[in-house]
Amino acid sequence: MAAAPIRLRLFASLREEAGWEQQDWPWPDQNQPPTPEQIWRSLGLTASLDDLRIAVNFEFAGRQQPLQPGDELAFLSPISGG
Amino acid sequence: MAAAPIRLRLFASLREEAGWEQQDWPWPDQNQPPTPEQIWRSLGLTASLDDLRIAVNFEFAGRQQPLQPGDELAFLSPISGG
Amino acid sequence: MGPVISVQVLLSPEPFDPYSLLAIWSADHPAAAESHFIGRVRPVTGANQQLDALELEHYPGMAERQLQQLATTQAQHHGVKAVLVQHRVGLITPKAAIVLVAVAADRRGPAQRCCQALLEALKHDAPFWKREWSAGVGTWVQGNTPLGDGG
Amino acid sequence: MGPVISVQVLLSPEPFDPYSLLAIWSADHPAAAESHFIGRVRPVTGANQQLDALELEHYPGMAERQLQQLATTQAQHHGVKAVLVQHRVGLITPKAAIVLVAVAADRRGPAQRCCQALLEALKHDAPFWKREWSAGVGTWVQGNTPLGDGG
Repeated sequence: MAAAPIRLRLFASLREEAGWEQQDWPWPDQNQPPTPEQIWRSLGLTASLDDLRIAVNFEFAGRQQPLQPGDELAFLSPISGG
Repeated sequence: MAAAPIRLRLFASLREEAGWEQQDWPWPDQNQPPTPEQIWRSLGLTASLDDLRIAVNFEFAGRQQPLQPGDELAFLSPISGG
Repeated sequence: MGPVISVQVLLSPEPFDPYSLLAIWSADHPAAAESHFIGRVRPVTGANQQLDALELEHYPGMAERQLQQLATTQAQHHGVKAVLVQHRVGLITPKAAIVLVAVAADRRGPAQRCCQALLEALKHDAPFWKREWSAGVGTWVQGNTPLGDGG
Repeated sequence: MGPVISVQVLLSPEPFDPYSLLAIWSADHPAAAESHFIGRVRPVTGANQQLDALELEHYPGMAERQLQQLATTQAQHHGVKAVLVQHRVGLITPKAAIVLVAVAADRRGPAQRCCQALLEALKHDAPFWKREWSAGVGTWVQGNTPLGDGG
């Protein structure tokens, strides 16, 4: 049975630049679990990861955090809350 | 015509220690106008002027401020507002 | 001349409801940032006895004037648009509001800093004296409660 | 275990009245010191155009969770008794309240510091994004407004 894909999510300006809101990223056929940085590179978007924050399963995470099948991974442009 | 007396006022613990709330201090027969410090000394109260603040006509004032006939002079124990 | 600042200061022997005062004041002074502080009577004395009432004595004439001056000075210093101060005097029951300070400004920083500075100013420079009543005995409070260290 | 802290956090697409929320919350959490902050929509954009509406996008699931975590962390750090956060999402008209932060504590210092720190935390660490709508054009706001220098 194939491992569950990773659910990718984008918001606000990043979503509009990319032209998509969410997509499933198939769990790769490799020895090491993928990292947010690896996935970001594979997406081919213009924004630099240095300007973004990463959330894994609704919590902030580092760009090298090993992902698990079925994780929800979000790339977040700078926050402007409150 | 005699100059108007100085109106003295005390509040809170200071009033209770002194046993009076206000009194008129007759304008003195001297060349220099009296100062709050001079008047405080003449009252013979136990509190030290170092622990008090002085108000003349509803404004904080220094202990050497020359007084005018008819001034209202208050000695204020430490404030505990708000 | 600087911009017009609204400074509204009231002393009152009657209980007040901070939230309805704030609602009315805010409607008159719409701003992007509002900072408030409400101080209430603690139910225990400084000596940890049950408090029956807090008595707040003031110097009539000077207290109003000082509050107005302190509020105006802080409002100008921090560049805010409006300040509201409501202060109880007389006998106050436990948990009732003693003081309300509200500041309206264009930015959160000035609103917060002005509210904080004005509260400190009126605690130290407005002629009020507190007496705690407990079991029929009144005790004058010496100075202010500390700001508190948090944590 | 530390003392029980009440942390109440709500996201809502509906307008809210800060003062009636505060009145209800305060009755449930009586305290000697209450500090509040209300942030409202400015009537002009960052580019000084008339603002028709502010759109506030959030990351559902993460935003609620982050607000709760930030509020709990700050409440524990500052040793306060209760925290209330109400935050709008969606389209918001000028002058309407976006955010309300309220803190109840035993002392004014912790109440004020916690309110201020929590506001900064949620401005920087809760997943919200603002878009200004003016003359039919929407512009994403890059980062937060500065705290402001006052004066």
